[in-house]
Amino acid sequence: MAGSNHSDHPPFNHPAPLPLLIGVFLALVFLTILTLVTSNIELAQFAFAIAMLIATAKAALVCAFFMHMFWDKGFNILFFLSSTLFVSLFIGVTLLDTGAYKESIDVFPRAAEPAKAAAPESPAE
Amino acid sequence: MAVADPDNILEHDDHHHDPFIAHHFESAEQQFDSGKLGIWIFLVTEVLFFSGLFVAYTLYRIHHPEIFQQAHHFLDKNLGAMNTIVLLFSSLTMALGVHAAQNGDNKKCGIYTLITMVCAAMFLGVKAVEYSHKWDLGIFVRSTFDYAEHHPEGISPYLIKLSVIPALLLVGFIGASVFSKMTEKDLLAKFFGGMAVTVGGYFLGALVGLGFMALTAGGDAHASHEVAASPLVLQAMSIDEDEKHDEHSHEEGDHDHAGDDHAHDDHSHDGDHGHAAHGAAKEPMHRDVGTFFSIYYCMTGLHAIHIIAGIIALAWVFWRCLALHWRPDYFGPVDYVGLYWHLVDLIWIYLFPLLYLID
Amino acid sequence: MASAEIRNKIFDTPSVNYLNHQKGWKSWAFTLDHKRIGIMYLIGVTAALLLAGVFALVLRSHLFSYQGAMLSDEMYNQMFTLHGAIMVFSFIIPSVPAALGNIVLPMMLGAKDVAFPRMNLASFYLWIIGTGCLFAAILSGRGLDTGWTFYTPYSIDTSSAVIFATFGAFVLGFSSIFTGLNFLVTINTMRAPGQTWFKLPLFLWSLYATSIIQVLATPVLGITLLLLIAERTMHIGIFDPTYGGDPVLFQHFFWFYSHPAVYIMILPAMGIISELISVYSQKRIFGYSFIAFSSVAIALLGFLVWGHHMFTSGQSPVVTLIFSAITFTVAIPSAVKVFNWLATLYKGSILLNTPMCYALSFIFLFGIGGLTGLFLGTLSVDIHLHDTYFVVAHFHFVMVGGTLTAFLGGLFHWWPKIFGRMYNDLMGRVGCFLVFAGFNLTFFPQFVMGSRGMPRRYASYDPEFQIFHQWSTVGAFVLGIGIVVSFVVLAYAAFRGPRCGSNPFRAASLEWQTSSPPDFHNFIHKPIMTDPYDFDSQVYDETLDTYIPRELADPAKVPPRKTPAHH
Amino acid sequence: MNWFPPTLIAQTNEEISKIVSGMNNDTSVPAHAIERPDGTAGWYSSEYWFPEAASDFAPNVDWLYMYIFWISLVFFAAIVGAMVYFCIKYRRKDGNLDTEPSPSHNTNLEIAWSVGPSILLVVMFWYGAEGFFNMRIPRADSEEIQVTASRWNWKFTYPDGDSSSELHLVNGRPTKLVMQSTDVLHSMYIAAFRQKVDIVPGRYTYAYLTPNKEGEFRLACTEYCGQKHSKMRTMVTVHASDERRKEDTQWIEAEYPAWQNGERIYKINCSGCHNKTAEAGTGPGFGNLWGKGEESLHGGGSVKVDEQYIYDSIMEPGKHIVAGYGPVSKMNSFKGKLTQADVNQVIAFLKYLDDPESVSDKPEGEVEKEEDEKPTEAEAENTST
Repeated sequence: MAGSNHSDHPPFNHPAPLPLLIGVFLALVFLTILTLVTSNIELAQFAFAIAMLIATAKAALVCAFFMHMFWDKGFNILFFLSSTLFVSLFIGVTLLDTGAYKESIDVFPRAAEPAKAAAPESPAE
Repeated sequence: MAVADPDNILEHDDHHHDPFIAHHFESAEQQFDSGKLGIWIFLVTEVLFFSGLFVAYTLYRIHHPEIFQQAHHFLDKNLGAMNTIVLLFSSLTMALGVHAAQNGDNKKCGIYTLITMVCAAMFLGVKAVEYSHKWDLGIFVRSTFDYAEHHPEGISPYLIKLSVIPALLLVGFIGASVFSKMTEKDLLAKFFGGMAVTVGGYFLGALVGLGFMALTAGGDAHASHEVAASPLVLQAMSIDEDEKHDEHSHEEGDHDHAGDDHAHDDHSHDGDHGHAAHGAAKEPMHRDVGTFFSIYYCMTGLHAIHIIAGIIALAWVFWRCLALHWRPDYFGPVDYVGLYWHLVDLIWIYLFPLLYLID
Repeated sequence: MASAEIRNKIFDTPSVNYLNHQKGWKSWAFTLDHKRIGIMYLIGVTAALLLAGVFALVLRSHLFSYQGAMLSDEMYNQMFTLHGAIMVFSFIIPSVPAALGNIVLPMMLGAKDVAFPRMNLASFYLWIIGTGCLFAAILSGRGLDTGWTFYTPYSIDTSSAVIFATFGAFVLGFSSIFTGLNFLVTINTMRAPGQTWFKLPLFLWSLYATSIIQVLATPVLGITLLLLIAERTMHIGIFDPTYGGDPVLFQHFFWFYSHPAVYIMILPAMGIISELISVYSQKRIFGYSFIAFSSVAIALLGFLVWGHHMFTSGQSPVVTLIFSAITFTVAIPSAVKVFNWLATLYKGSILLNTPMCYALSFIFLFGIGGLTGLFLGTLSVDIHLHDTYFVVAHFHFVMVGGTLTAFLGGLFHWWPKIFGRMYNDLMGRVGCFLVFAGFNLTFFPQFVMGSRGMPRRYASYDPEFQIFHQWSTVGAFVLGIGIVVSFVVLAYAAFRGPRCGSNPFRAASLEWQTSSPPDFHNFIHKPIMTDPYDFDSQVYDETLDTYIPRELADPAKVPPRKTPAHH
Repeated sequence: MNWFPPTLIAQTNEEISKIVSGMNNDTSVPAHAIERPDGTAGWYSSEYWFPEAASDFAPNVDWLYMYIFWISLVFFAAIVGAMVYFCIKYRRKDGNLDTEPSPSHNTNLEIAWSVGPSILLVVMFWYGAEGFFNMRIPRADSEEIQVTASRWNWKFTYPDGDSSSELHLVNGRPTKLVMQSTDVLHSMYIAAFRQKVDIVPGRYTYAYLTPNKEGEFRLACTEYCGQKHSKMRTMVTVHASDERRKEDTQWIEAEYPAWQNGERIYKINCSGCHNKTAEAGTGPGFGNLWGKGEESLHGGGSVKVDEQYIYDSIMEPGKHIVAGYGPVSKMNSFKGKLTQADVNQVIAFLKYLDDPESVSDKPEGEVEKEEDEKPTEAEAENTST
């Protein structure tokens, strides 16, 4: 169907093949169930890595096919993916720093907190 | 090199004959490319907008793994997985909708858009059930976190409060649809009918969520904190807690500088036993468990706001489907809204394992 | 080729132009024309500048005496906060991109408008709403006393109108994102045929780099301010130490945006200077690609140095070291730009009119601002200078001496294009001199004070600093008069100035290839793609009394080329 | 101007090494490399730009500052000089727009002026980082002083448990300041020591310093902390020796009358918000408080000003809120921070403010001693009879 009237389409129109879209969806459901199953197995320190790996695989599928990145202009892809670079920079440096002074927070004796009832009010707003 | 001749004098008045190509673009392709780049850049800003919350999440998870361990027992991962699949399905229908629009098939596009909206509303319905259940248990943000072990009966008053606006919208849309039908505005009638169905999706989601919880809880106990309440886990928690406390006081000793009596006093008065009031049998939760829920509410709340914004954008697309606007050379807005919708899905793909699957 | 008739049609001052083709306030309020939106922005940011400038004068008058001359401590704190917040969020960030850039950018590309005109208008109204919220903070009677940085936990604790103001800054952030997004797309997809990336005027390169920062950094400000509002209303425990939060984390969040934001402020200014220097010395810009890439380099490096605002904050030493090292690398692309500007002047035909005077002032003042940055990037010296008047002087040299001078220079440069009328050059230069002299008098003593240990944000101070403060106060008034003179000259020119031709300065970028003021659609003739720094491509036309492209000129009168067309 | 930082010279110069390492307690006259000659220094020397240097790393900072200063000055002079020269030489004459041909790019030149200055920058970075780590590295045998910053007071607690509102240090003794804040961000800045560290609520931060000059220096808060930020200043006194410090300060409480001890507590804890006069600050003034008899309260009613009222107001600030200050008390409770004895001393101070004649001027210790002695006399009498 997509192929049949493709010739009528302007050059910027790239409909994705339907079976591919449905296949991608099934793969996504499979991965969701997989991540749920693996989370029930004791995998100790790998659990987080595996969950993130599966999430990234799912994200890649969504990006590539649902979001048509597979057919998109290189510049758009580059720009979008560069955002992850900045996010990791943000997370990485902040983590590096807070990790270094975490101890000085942990040893600090924390004062009593204000009563719970008073807390939800905004201060003098 | 262009040469000046009378032909090169641009006559602007005759220029825009096509209502779907803005006057300042040379061609449909230029317009489409601009929109596409624009929406990708917008998605970049969205990613960075969420990044702040991911930073907060990562920091608190790495620095305080114990509070995340304790906290995640309150989240039902099966319900979360179900919601994930609902959202993935909505992404599929969105992609199909874009496909239909690219072929100029407005009717199919409309149907797919409608399904997408219904799924989005369902997602919100399930989320409302999850939220209200937590609020019943006193699970709020950090400062008001006041978890009390009890088994709320019946439908949560919070859920009813949350459902007031959808209920009003439902009634309003049905009324508007019927009124439009009577005044023979068929397009409007269809549009409002579609919106009513969408809002119906919210209630469907809420029902599914409630049913799901009742099923998995297997009777009286609530799944979400049954795990937390099992003796084994509690024991583990208490060990955690004691260890932390010991280590804490030990370090305190090292850093307890002579002359700093006040600091010392503070510590012995206010230990980590903020929740001791809940009974000795139940070892207190870490006082910072509320921080996890602060982050949880910020992340899922912001995501929910994006879903609501998505529904509004989709409603606009739906309206234009009914007005038969899409053509093979003009389907950009469907594509752009679709990309936004996939991003909302993408963020949930990460939120789900980060919040629900902690072990 | 082109007949005199066609030339007149293209270049002569049209009776119908974008300023008068529609009338009535609605034709302005709902316009989608980038030039009109730019003018509304211009009026808006100028109002913000003058208001925040009045705050500055009040502050300076207060500091005339070491005990504080006229304000209570509380008033002083509110005054410096609002001065900072309005200057930063409502004036400097939108000044060059949203006001000047909006008017000039599409014309430089030979386009009819920006890619998303509705979003452009929305950006302006968001600016109005955001600035309105900042004003609401003043009018609510509680003011705002957190400093423009909103540091926690003070911003959680204070009773002033923090939520109003943070919401305002949040909205202004979105206004800024919309402008940036629009510019990125416009430059990417709407360049004139034949206008390759390396035929873009350098102003557009700098706006492009600025826009990248705007879309990447501003969302982080958005989420930071939302979290701050959540923290203040609900105490979510992320930044609030009472609930186990970390105030230093807030600083990381804030500066992840606000350091790149410093480059949002200065990069477009550098772009203007590149244009002015080459046009008024009629010399091809030296090292085009180095200037272009240095803009992008500054934009990207700008994301790696935010921690240098936190050297004393309790940040870990290792991170401090890394940030200090990267901070020095930003100095290099900035220095490259300055050297290239100087090299452009070499063997030029330098016209010392008002815009050029501003451009030269920029090099002088930005030179001081940039070089004093070295003191602050050096760790051990910064420990001493941090949060003193040295820092105050440093960033004013960059933001006022840099951005404001470039903004004024840019206004004088493009004013004839925008309104089709010429300003009084002598008065313009008088204004420039007052700005330059007043500025130096205001901020130079602050370097001395800061080095001697005068802390910033102090409502009263030790008597030994009084003499420096008094010089500074006198200077501030001179600076204020200079700015007012400049705006009066411009405003008078806009309404009463003598008519001028389409290209009075013999500039070669595309915006000069249309009448002054331009047609509603910018060009009634497809502009002829020339190199923006090939001034020989423009020749003088006596009948029009202006410069027009060689290709359109009367072939009988075209002088031979002196330089090869493609260099 | 020295071409090398003082520490580098110090490695070859035993005498200066002693002084810079800060261990030379006997030196009565601090003799570090740069001496400030009574404000007569010209703008070209660091004495013009800096307050006097009184810590071991101050000379390094000053040296590095001047190093950057001279480099910047040379570059700035070159840039402005070239600019002015070009503007005069190549100014537009008779409206002639023609320019002499000259190259519009030169990659070698670009690389030269990118890489050349970078080398100077590396030097700045290197010495800056070195100096920074000197400021951050704990010195052996440091005396630990606790610093508690609160709006808008400083409290310094010494190893023997005494505390004061000014900082008293010993010349040449390495000191570690362990700092905490009770409310918002503050920053401790001692210009003469070139040391500045933020004080962050919810954690400890540390500052290290070794004073090497006797005298009085200014200490200021440099992180904006609210209304009276600019009043949050105090003095640092560097004493010749530990003994001298004891003699000069005489902090032992018993040697003062109760009201003076109360004044000291007031200075550390209350003066940020409560004035000594009747004038209202952030909180009510203390000037006429005791003599008032009654205080009218927020929301109507009044309370008798007596010992119980003062105690309640300190320990439970929300209990009685004075009219004009409601509805929520902004004051923090001093429960656990002040003892009953401390409160009594504050009450004595309040009484003194109201009427200096009404309170005893005898040092507390003596009063107690008299009381102690009386029974002994009586006992003596008993035994004698």
